[in-house]
Amino acid sequence: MNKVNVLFFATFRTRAGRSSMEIELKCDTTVGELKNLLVAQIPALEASLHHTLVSINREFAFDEDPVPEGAEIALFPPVSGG
Amino acid sequence: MNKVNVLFFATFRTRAGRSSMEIELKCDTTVGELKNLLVAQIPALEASLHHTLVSINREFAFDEDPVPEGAEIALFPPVSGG
Amino acid sequence: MKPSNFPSIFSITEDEIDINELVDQITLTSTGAAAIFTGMVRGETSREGKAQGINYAPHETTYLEYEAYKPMAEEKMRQVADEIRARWDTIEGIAIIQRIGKLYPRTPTVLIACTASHRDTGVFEAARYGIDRLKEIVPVWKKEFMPSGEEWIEGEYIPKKGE
Amino acid sequence: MKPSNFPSIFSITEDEIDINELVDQITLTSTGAAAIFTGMVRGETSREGKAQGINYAPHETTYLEYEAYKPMAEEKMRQVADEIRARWDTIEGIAIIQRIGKLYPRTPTVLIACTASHRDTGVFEAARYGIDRLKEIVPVWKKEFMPSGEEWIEGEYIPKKGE
Repeated sequence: MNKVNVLFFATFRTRAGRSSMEIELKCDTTVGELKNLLVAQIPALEASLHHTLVSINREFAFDEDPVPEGAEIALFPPVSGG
Repeated sequence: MNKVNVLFFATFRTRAGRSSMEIELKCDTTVGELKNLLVAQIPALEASLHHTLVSINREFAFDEDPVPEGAEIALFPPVSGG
Repeated sequence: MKPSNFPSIFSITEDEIDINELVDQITLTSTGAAAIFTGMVRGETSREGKAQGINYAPHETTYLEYEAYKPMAEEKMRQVADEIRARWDTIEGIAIIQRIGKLYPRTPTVLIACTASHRDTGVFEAARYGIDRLKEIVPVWKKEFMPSGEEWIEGEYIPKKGE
Repeated sequence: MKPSNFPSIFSITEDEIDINELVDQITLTSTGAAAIFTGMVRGETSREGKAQGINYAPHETTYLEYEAYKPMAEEKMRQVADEIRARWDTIEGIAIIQRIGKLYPRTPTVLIACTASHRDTGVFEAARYGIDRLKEIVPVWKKEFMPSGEEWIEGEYIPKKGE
């Protein structure tokens, strides 16, 4: 098993009602599969998922990418700084 | 007669050995004629004159322009601020 | 002689942005020019337009609240700086600062400053590139508070693999 | 709603240039972007080049001494600002500052800042235009003091009628 920490920012934090959670993943889980697992646990996230950015260890990640062991994952909308 | 004040800046101040002088001009003297009068009084100015900027009452002026009564004249090299 | 290590400053901060201090920190003895961009909170938006994928109409803003994924944001700022140096090898110092928290109209929220020996080295273009890229890849978000309510502002840029 | 009188600041000064303060003075509630240029005294010039008509080789500068024809310089700064506003009607505030006196390497000597509602309004181009024009028509001169001696720097631009 692979225990990872998932951070939520902006609308994702609001929808999830929290700023982070730990989740246990099977080995070789991909980012796409992780997103589905998160929606299963927190249905409010679904509305945001079509426009989600995901990072793994502070680099942008994509649905087909595997989630490495102990990774720091983050979910957030397209950025709006400046 | 037309008494005007002539200001010198940068290399012109150095060459003239002063930062200003008063000079009496005949009416209808032009900027070009004024330059010649100044060189006659201060020969050291001659070396600079091929590359002189002249202002009359704080606007750029040219050899054919007449010098108005009581004008504030300045002679200086191309600017190098910044 | 140019030093081999040019200064780079990246910061997500709640503190006021001190432009004098930041420019001083990226000024070397070989520096003759700095191009600086700062963005402020607009209290009144009068133009119809589109920014970061959001269509907007004229409106008032009471304040903005910024949040950041700080460690990733600072790493992405470093990436923006690396991209600038790869495009303009004339750039000497770079400072990239994003202020976060509750920020009121007229307050500077972001700064990009680039220095170089001369002004014709791409230093203006580098600063412009820096703010454009910050708004694409640096994980910072803002929520707008208006007399009529509040709204998260979302961008539209989707980073590509390796960005 | 944009105010009809946008702020313009012009100054020839012996005082330190306070970028924070100047940007604040040209920031309105409708302002969202500022592009700022500052120039500094270079202590080491490594590039072969030509600036303002002077060919230069790598050399060291101990300090520069600036002088200005102050009343005309401030009027010409106003003209530069008017030219900027004529070209970019989006510009809100403009500050143009030239510091004079004896100035050492790393010291900011000049500042041009332009503000606008958004960064895509020409605000970068306006600041660039401002420093280019200042170096053409604003009557300020500098004398360079080097280990090897001193030299007046002369520009090469000859203003045309009406400039």
